[in-house]
Amino acid sequence: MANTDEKLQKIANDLLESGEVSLVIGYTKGSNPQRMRPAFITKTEDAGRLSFSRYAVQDLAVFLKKPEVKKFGKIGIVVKGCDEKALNALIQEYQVSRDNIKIIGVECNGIIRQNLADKGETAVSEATVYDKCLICNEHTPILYDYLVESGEPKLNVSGNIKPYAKIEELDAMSPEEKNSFWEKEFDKCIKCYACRQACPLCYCSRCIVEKNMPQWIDTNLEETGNAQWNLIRAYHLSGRCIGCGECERACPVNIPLMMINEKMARDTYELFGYKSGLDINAKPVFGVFSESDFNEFIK
Amino acid sequence: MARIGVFVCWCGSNIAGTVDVAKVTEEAKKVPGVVTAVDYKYMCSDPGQNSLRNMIKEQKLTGVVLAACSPHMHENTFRKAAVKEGLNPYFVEIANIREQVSWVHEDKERATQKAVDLMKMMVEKVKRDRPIEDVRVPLNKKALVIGGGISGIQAALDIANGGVEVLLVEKEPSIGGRMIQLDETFPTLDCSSCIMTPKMVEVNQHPNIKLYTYSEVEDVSGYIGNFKVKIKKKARSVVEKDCTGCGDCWNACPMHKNVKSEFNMNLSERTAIYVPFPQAVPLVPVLDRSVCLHFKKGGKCVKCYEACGPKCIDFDIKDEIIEETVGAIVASTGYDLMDNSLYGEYGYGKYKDVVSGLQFERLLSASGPTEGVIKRPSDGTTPQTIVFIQCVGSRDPEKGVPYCSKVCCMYTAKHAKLFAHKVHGSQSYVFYIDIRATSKGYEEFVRGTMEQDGAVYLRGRVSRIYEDEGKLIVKGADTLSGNQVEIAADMVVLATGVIPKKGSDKVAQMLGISYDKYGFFTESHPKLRPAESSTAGIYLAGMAQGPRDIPESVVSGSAAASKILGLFSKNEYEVEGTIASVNEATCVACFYCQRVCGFSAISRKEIKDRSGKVIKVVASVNPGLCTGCGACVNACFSKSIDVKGFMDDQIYAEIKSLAI
Amino acid sequence: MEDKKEGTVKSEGNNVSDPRIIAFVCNWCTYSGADLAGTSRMKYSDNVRVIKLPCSGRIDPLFIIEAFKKGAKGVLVSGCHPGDCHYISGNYHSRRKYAAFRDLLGFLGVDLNRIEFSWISASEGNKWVSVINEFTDKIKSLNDNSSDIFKK
Amino acid sequence: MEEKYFEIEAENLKKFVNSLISDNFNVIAPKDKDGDTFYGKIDKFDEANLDILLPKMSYKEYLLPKTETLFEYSFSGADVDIKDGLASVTGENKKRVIFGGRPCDAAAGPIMEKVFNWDYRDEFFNERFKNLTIISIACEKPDNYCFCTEMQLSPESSYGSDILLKKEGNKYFAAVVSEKGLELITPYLSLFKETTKDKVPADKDWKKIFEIEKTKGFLDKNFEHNYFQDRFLSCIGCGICTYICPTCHCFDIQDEGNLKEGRRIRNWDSCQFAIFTLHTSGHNPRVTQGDRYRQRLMHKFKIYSEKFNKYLCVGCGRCSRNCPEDIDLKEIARDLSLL
Repeated sequence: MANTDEKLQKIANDLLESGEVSLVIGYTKGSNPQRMRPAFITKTEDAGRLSFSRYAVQDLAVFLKKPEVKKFGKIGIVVKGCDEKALNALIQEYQVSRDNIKIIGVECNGIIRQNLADKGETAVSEATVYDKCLICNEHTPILYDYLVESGEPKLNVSGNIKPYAKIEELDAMSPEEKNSFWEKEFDKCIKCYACRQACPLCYCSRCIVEKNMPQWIDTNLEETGNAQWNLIRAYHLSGRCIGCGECERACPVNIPLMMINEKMARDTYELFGYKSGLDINAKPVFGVFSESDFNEFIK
Repeated sequence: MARIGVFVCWCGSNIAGTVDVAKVTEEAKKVPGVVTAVDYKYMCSDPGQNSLRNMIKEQKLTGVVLAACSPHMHENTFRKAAVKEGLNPYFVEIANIREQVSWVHEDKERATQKAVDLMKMMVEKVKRDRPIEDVRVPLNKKALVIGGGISGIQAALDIANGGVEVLLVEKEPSIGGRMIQLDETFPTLDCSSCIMTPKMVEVNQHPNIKLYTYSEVEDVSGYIGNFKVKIKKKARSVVEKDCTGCGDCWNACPMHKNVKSEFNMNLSERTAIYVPFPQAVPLVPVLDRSVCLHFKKGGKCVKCYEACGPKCIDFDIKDEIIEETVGAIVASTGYDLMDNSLYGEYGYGKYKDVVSGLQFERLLSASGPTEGVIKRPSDGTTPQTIVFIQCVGSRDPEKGVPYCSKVCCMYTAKHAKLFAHKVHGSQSYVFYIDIRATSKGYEEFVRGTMEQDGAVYLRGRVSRIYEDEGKLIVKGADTLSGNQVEIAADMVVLATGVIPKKGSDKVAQMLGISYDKYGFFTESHPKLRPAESSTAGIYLAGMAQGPRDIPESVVSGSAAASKILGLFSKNEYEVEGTIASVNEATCVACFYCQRVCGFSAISRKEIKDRSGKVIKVVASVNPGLCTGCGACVNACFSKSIDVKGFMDDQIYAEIKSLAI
Repeated sequence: MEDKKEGTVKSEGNNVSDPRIIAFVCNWCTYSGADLAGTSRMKYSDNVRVIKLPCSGRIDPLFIIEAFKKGAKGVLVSGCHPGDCHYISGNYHSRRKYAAFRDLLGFLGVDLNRIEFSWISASEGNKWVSVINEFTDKIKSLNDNSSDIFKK
Repeated sequence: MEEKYFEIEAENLKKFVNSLISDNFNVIAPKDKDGDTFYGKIDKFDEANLDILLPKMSYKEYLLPKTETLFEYSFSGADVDIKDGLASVTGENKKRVIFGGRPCDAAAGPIMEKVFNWDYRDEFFNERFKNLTIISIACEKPDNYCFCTEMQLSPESSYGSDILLKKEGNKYFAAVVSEKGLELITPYLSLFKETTKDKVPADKDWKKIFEIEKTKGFLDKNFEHNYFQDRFLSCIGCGICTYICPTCHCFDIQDEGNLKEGRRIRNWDSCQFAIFTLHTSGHNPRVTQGDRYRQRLMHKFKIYSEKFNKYLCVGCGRCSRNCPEDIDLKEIARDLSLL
């Protein structure tokens, strides 16, 4: 751990010192011992604040959409494997230029769920990490300029805990049952848009809900407006979501957003053989078509 | 404030018989923004149009809705009428209450309700219409023709004769294409080169045609009126302007037995420096560097150079890139024959005397390898019995292509006929599936081959060909008699299927035009716009579009030319203004719009501050290329792009008007 | 909150026995096909209201959401057959999007019987008639008590 | 009114709450849901979770609903028929009791009440506020994110409550501080035993870690300080902090409807959204998230207090606990007080 931190600090220090980047986005210790928070390092003397641990929940790629952050030009960024997929998708969608970014990949062996960590959980285990960690194929990031090995023990996945198990449960339900499930969930929504803001791929400068001529998505915070918002958010992320889970983590009212995202990720893979965020040279799945695409639902 | 007029048409009893037009009119008056609503017996009649015009004038209408027949019928009629009163044509909307209401429903009350709904929907739409000006694109009045076969030549000549400059680019050393390889042409049996050569010469001498042979189009960008093209003039190694075409060089070339003549379909040889055929245009040889000893043996052989009087051989000439700007393009890249070796049972490639139709043409041709005397490629003897097999590859979805190659029936009949004429007492057999002889004089021509020239037509397929004692034994079925037949032939001619020219898919991609699964270029509309490609300013001609015969190819060349001359008859090209536009303030440059645009109409645009620093990149629509399909709007997450005439807020208002 | 919806917009007169059906169709194929049904004087259910777009590629999922919001019991999306698109590839792009969008709606509990997709060419007046009639019948056979995320 | 004091056994408190429910009150209490605790309607006392410090969200929505219909309209011909939305608020036949909330949440009501009755009296708010009776329970163990003491309140403050309960062993001391509170318990007085103030355990000596006046002092002088831009680079501009805040009260007014009918509603809004201050011209006076978070600080600790003499913050710490990027308001207020 200490070793990981030192390596991160050294890389950040070198990048800033050489002028290769003018900002390094990483993690630092948070408001309690079980929390990490983003750190924006612009001076070498601050590089020592960088750290990484099993509590580093945030997907820092989200900051690359902020105009204030873009102004820094060349940026170094600390990413876990899942977060790095967001970078790939952003590069695919022309939001980030590979040339402007130094990717400091960290090996990650699972992140403890924040609500558990807040209650004092310190052990990485199948039962304490996020579902995304259980299906993770990118403990080592796909693309990086620097790789920092993890000091954390490997995550043992026994298979006893089924990630996103609720998806199959829901799939088996009737439309009425599904509807009543989501009605309850969306009723909780307060339209704080934290799901959108926490998402590295929700980078529109004007979200569709903010467009009022016409106002496609109802503004109300009742079932109808909430459902439409959640539907359109999920639709816009379909085939794009890389599964970092930040939307769900951020949601203050605990709507299981990753169920929808993961379901759509599975479906796009099944229909079109595409997984998001794996290849910066791949064409996004909804930017292309095949003449032999799935046609069975059309009369 | 919107001042909308609603005009409800009776269409005699066509509408009024099923829809209560008075009710629709009354309902229209209640809609906010509607200042007048009237019904009339025939809105499209002159008095009807006049009432529309008067009302626009008197009531100072800002938009009109016609509840009438389908917009596909009279939208233009009413738009024109509105324009006469100074209204922008796009402020005319049609509620289709005939084709989609009165003619398809019977319950008068419900049909009336539907008509009212559709009328209200269009009122909501017209309220949100914006004036749309058609886009004008300046035209560079110069055309590019890709491919110098008969259709390309015809296009080039017609355009040039219309007074427009043409660049004709041909990949081969000479223009002439496939037609110049043919002997005589059906059904008139005039000699192909006799009718073709004058046209080729005319091309070469035409003051408005710039001919680039042994050249290829390397890159095309831009759009209608303004295509930037790069033409690669391959190194010919001969200075064209000095060459007299005397032939001293190719006569001096030591490489005279090793290289197969492409023009003669491999039935003869050519030299390394060569003209493909004696009537080549231009009559300037090409030095084939892939076989030339000078290039293969480090510059030792210079025999052609020594033989050349004007000293126009230059081994150092390099490929040259010529950049031109043209306003329109004709794609006439022609065809190839399918690979006969797919049909192993016919022995093509294995038995020398099994030849393709085009090879047989060369054997028939007076300028061919046998000087017009039919000789077997194997031993040079004159065949007495020839079996012709039709539909080799064509109409065979299993092994070949499902389509009909169209010309084979006719040229096979011609081959059999010419064979009978040239070899008296000979016998030909034709295996066929059907005979397709549908143009003028064609049926009579085939009949003649059968009846006067004694060709035996057998309806059926050949199952196998093998050699036995110098004869080709052809085994097949005659499905009409139900008998198995076996013919000992001296030669077999395969009527091989036609496929697009190799590399035409690359040409299509470069041009941004669409092509079908076989590689044939697709028309903008198969019936109504057969000369246009899917991309504005690019036209199609000849076999590149699909199998066709010479007259059809000529017609298509002329059609493309007339389209271009029509286009160039104005100084600007007008595009319907119903195109996409980008909200640059909210565009976030993800370029999904670019990905889904089928017309390459979206490009990157950099927005700079006063000091020239790029502060933002946004998508930008090229009005010359955009067709207004709206796929980009669908692809845009933030709806930062919209299509005029079908704006988001209009669709929204239409749906909203249907709320219940 | 325990006491819900003080004054949401209420719907009236819309029930599955007489359902409102909104069809979004492309200008070139399906709209012409529907016109052909008219010129051929074929008869079909009058529940449908057609909204014409240039291309099925322009038919945004937002339209479908909006149509349901505004009380449509069924929504039809129809365009040119694959390969026939007037704009070359608009229908291919929309097909891919709708395959996913449909899955999403289904997962969120929308009865997929309420959404129909079809390819109807300009010559298929008869197909237009049968698609509309069958779809209308299907909507009529649905359970009217089911609510979904669009409207309560 | 003069405060009154009662003792009530835990068993009787349960009876009291259950009686309220059966007597047709809507009782809102901390209630477990999805692994967290939110305020929600309880059907019996046992559904309430009185052990947790604070529910995840405040009960602001009972004063200012997420969406409130101001009026409904419908067209009949050229006429417009308008139905006032207030009728449905006044027409609520059930009174609400917030039970088991904390002093910080209770304090939010009277603080917010000021802005809704300043130049324009907002009858929607007032009607809801009037119908709300608040029974709070004093905190025994505030956590590290709590800073009510710094916000001039305390874990044992009765400000804003109608009744404040303090737990001691198996019983509660109830300080009834308003007529509304007294009115509520009067039918159930048999469950209560009246006592005097001196019997009630004295408030503890809660320590402050910073002086909010100094925070204000910094804000008074440093509108353009680098701190804001640097510190809030990590803010992603979600509205969580404002939406779960008991005192944030910004709203947005919108129309929803069609050609036949519709309604005007007001929805929660947040100063943390870029669109919040976006002008029609395209100009946005608050360009960066730093600008926007500064606005939140200014409004809470400077502007509101200058206008209404109350800070627009009760120190509940919800924004800190729930910030996805771990931005801690307490830490910031302290930092600013020291700058």
